[in-house]
Amino acid sequence: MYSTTGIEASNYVSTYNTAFYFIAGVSLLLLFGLTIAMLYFVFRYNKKRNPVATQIEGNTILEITWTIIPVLLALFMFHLGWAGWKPTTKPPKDAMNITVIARMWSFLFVYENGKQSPDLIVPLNTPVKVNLVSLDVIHSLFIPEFRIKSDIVPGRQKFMWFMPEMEGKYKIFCAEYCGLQHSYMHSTVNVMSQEKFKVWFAESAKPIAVAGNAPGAVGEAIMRAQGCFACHTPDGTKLIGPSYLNLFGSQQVVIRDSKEVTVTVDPEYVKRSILDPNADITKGFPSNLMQSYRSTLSDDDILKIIEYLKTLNDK
Amino acid sequence: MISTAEIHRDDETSKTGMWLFLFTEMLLFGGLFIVYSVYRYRNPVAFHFAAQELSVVIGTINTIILLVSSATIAMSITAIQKKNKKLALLLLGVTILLGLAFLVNKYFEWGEHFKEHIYPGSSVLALRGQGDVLFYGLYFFMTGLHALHIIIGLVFIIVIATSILRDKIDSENHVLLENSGLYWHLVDLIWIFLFPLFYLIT
Amino acid sequence: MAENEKNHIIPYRTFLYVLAGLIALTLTSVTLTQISLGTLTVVIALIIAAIKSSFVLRIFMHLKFENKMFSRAVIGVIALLCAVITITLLDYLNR
Amino acid sequence: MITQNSNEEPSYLDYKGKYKGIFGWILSTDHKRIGLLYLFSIMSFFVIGATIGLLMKFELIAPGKTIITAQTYNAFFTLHGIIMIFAVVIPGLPAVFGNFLLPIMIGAKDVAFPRLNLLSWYFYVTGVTLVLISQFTGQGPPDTGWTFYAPYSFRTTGNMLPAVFGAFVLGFSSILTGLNFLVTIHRLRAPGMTWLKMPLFPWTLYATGWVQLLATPIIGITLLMIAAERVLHIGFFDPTLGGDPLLYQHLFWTYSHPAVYIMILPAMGAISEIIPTFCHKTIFGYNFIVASSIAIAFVGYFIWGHHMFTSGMSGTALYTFSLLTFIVAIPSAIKVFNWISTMHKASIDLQTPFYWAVGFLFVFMIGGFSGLVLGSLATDIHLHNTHFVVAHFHFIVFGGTGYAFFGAMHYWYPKITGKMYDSRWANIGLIIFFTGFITLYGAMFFLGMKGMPRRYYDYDEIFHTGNIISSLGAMVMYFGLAVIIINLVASLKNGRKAPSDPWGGKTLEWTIPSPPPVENFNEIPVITKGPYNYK
Ligand code: HEA
Ligand code: HEA
Ligand code: HEC
Ligand code: CUA
Ligand SMILES: [Cu+2]
Repeated sequence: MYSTTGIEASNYVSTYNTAFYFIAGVSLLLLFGLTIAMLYFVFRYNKKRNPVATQIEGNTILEITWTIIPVLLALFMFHLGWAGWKPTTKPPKDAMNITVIARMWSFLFVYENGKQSPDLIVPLNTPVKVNLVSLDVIHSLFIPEFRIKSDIVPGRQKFMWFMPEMEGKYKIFCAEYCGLQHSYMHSTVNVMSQEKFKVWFAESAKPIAVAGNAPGAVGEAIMRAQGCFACHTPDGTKLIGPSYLNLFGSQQVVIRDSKEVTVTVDPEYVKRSILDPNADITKGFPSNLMQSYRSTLSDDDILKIIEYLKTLNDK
Repeated sequence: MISTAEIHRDDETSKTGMWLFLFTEMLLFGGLFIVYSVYRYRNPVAFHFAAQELSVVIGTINTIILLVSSATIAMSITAIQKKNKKLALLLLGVTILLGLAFLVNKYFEWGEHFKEHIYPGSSVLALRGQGDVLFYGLYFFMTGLHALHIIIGLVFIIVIATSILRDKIDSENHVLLENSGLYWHLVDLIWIFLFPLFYLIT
Repeated sequence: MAENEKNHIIPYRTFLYVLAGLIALTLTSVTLTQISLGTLTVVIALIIAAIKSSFVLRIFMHLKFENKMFSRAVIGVIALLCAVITITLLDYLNR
Repeated sequence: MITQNSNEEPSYLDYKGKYKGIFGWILSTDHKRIGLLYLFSIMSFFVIGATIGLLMKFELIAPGKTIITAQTYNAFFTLHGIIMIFAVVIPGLPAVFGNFLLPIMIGAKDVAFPRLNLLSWYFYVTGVTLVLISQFTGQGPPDTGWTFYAPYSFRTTGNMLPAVFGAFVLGFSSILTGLNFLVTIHRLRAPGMTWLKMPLFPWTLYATGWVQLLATPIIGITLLMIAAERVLHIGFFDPTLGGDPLLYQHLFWTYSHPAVYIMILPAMGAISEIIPTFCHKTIFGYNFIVASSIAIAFVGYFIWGHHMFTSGMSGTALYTFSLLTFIVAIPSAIKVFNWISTMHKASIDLQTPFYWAVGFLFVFMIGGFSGLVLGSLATDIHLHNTHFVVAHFHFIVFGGTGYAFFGAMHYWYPKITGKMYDSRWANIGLIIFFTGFITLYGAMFFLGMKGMPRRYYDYDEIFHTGNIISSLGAMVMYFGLAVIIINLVASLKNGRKAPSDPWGGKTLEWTIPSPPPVENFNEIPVITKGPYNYK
């Protein structure tokens, strides 16, 4: 009746279920009981059946009873919720560390060995501690199947942790409204067996090795992983940022120190746009939206990106 | 208990309304005090040094100015009750002058900061670090809002003074004067807290 | 009813005494806070501010002579504000 | 004793004052006319907001783009939220029925400050106008959601300032109404009406008044800070300036949680009037209902943090907020039990307002119970910001306040207009509306449990079925409400004349003619008995 699959995909599912079933169960019971009582009174004591009402002012003993019983129920409900929440604050010492970098509108997961991935790939039955970093506004990392969610607040050190207990792929959503493409800010968590994970983890530090060798393919793969296409399109459609179509080599009017300047889009300019996006603001576009990629892109990556941009010119 | 506005003037009603309004003012500044306490707790060092830059002398003078003006407006009520219209007007005049003096002081104080390129959004301030940005942001916003209240209070008092001049307010009917007094005291009350928070606690 | 109470006349003298007291407290607070006393400074400054404001409330704002209801409401509002500040700080002090 | 007005007194509707035509309304300081001004403006905005709601449901009927772009969708739920919360349900019952009935129910000729009352209507209209202006000027409408969360609200290019300022002005209007009611209740009760002889609707307005007065300034100052931060770049909440975005959330919810009790308390008051009247029976546990209103208003002030369970507050704060959230459910429980007990051994006259009250009880319980699920930490971690929350608050805001509003509308309609409406159409409309309501919002509970986040323009295929059901429900409900509203409007012309006490009510408003005369009472009544005396 409820939940997607009923599986226990993480360590939080069972405590969540206990709290949920207790609260929902008591609630449904009370709801049915009270509704039936109400409908019975409406039927039994309507004007036709009971022409004269009996005046009753109240009954203190009853009042006390129906204060105390809900208090006890409510305290127990609170207790279940607290008990289920408590473990989320205490990650085991041996937990694996992953950092998520959230920005409008993509997640990027960075592993301890420098490996980066737009998907969260984790080994089965291993506690995972995710350090939460946001570069712009508040986002929220939400894995419904794991029953866990945590806001990613810019300027704050925070983490969340969980233990995946079932192999498979599950959805990740951004659950805090973060602007235009909020509903497209999603990803996948891929729980692998520990052996498979080891293999994946040891592969080349960059995830894009297998992109193929068409010109610009690697650049495109890098950009996909970094989430550039959330704001820029390769086909001329204007999204939040300027489209890449015929961008490279063109003339652009930009605003630099609140003065308009015309620049040519050469490698130097592209590099600056990526590493220091707020230095030159392309005219007609908002400032402060694109954040620097200094922490996640190397010079080499940027060369690959330029290679890709070049391929968009002859269309 | 019976009385309706049309039939009979009801001072108690009007005073109750004024007090309730003052409560909303208290909470308006209350919200800012919450922000202040949180940021002071998070940036103790920056707040410490930033507060030392404010002039205790000007702050003290302004505190005393407001206290005296509070006393004068309170005395003007006594004067009106004793049917001493001249004295009441004189005391209100003093209150207004003191209020203006407060604002003039504030003007010079702020001007001094502006000269040192300390104002919201200034790049010099931004360079000094986030604690300073927060301290001065709060300082300008809270004292600015307070100054706005001083201006409103002055307008209120001027209106009341003209009513006294035209004998609309006299020893029998002075609840409006009392209400303007209440408002002015509230402005004073808020300053009583702003002063130590910004100037004294370093 | 308040009709007769409202004409309670406070002598000028009272106000002058209170004013003198307030100024004295201000100066005390200035001198005390100029000496380095650590966290105690905050406490002292706030206690003095609280004493000053109770004078303003009770005498200048006539609470002492009004219907008790007013003083109770003022105390209630101040208590509420303090409670809200405390609860907000519950978060910040324990992070 | 109570005197019946003679027929010489013109009713407030026919009365010719200083001004003619429309000016006789928009310059009138008569609390009854002001009540109707509010009714008219609130209903207009409600229809705008509801139509936007329906358009959102059309968009959500299928994944991907259906009728509008993502930008429009984001602007829509922002406007929908702002209108519905600040311009419809917060003023809703107090400004319409409170204004109209509070002075009559406590035996006064008007509120304490009639001109201030009119002023607060002007503030209301100005505020909504500003919100609407924000839609058509600047660089596109605001798109932050009604919560204006920092730091997004500084980043967006949307036209935030007029909207924020509009909300600020609406807050002012709300404060003035609350202040006015508090003074009115303190000072203008009829002789003999002691506190515990006051009817329950005024009692809830009294509790609401305090919340309005003491909570609204906090949002006022918060919105001012947002404006200052956007315009003057004063650092308050923007992390790049050292501010803390969570502090914004604290301040926002310090107001906005008590605000949900501003919405529900008067609704509970209206239900407490309807139930005894149609049961022909005194209300069960009057004192406990009064006490629970005060308790809700008081405890409700300290539980704002339950909107921030996933934001990373300290454990101590989470513990306190969750515990207090469960405590605040108790007074609501007491009310529900007392209402149902009132029906025991009653003699129930099954009229439309009573059906609305029964409907209220049912959906309010569902909304309240889902609130308990959200108040519990473990479950809220999963359900926060999903459609489960959307379902919770539509059930309790629309289902609670909305049902009570329509119940009150049908209950006091004869008194306000002097006409009876057609009960058959009213009941048919209610049944259609109720069916649509349960389908529309019921489906959202399941979507939320599956994990569909809120404020999502587009969604995963797995959520499709639920959304189809929900959207179909919206259409049914829209139809039902149209029937209800058309029936009420049509009855203005066709309805038969209403007697002064069509339902056999015992509170003071039923002792004067329908519609009431300008001065309400020829002679101020002297009260000797409790409000629901059916002996
Ligand atoms: C009219 C408005 C209204 C009312 C009255 C309530 C009432 C309650 N609300 Fe709700 N709430 C909202 C409007 C309202 N809410 C809105 C608008 C939001 C979303 C804001 C946003 O994010 O946009 C929200 C969000 C919201 C959240 C945050 C969810 C999240 O974002 O993660 C929570 C969490 O605790 C919550 C809890 C409650 C509780 C416990 C009550 C309780 O007061 C309910 C009490 C009632 C009952 C419990 C039923 C009757 C009781 C019985 C029949 C007896 C049995 C009782 C027991 C056994 C205890 N609400
Ligand atoms: C009182 C409060 C209220 C009311 C009544 C409604 C009514 C409706 N709401 Fe609203 N809603 C909110 C308050 C309310 N909402 C809030 C606060 C939010 C959060 C915003 C945010 O996230 O910031 C929200 C968000 C919200 C969302 C979530 C958006 C998202 O997160 O993605 C959705 C989605 O479907 C929705 C739908 C609807 C619908 C379909 C209606 C409609 O069903 C309304 C139904 C009304 C009618 C059917 C009546 C219309 C009748 C007529 C027009 C009659 C015709 C008239 C004559 C002939 C005279 N609402
Ligand atoms: C949050 C949205 C967003 C994301 C994500 C984003 N950008 Fe941008 N980008 C913008 C905006 C807005 C502008 C225009 C304003 C400016 O120049 O800063 C821009 C400008 C640019 C420009 C300059 C274009 C011109 O016409 O002068 C380049 C090149 C660029 N981005 C590349 C990238 C790359 C490469 C990535 C990913 C690694 C990326 N962007 C990710 C929003 C984004
Ligand atoms: Cu990121 Cu929503
Ligand atoms: Cu809440």
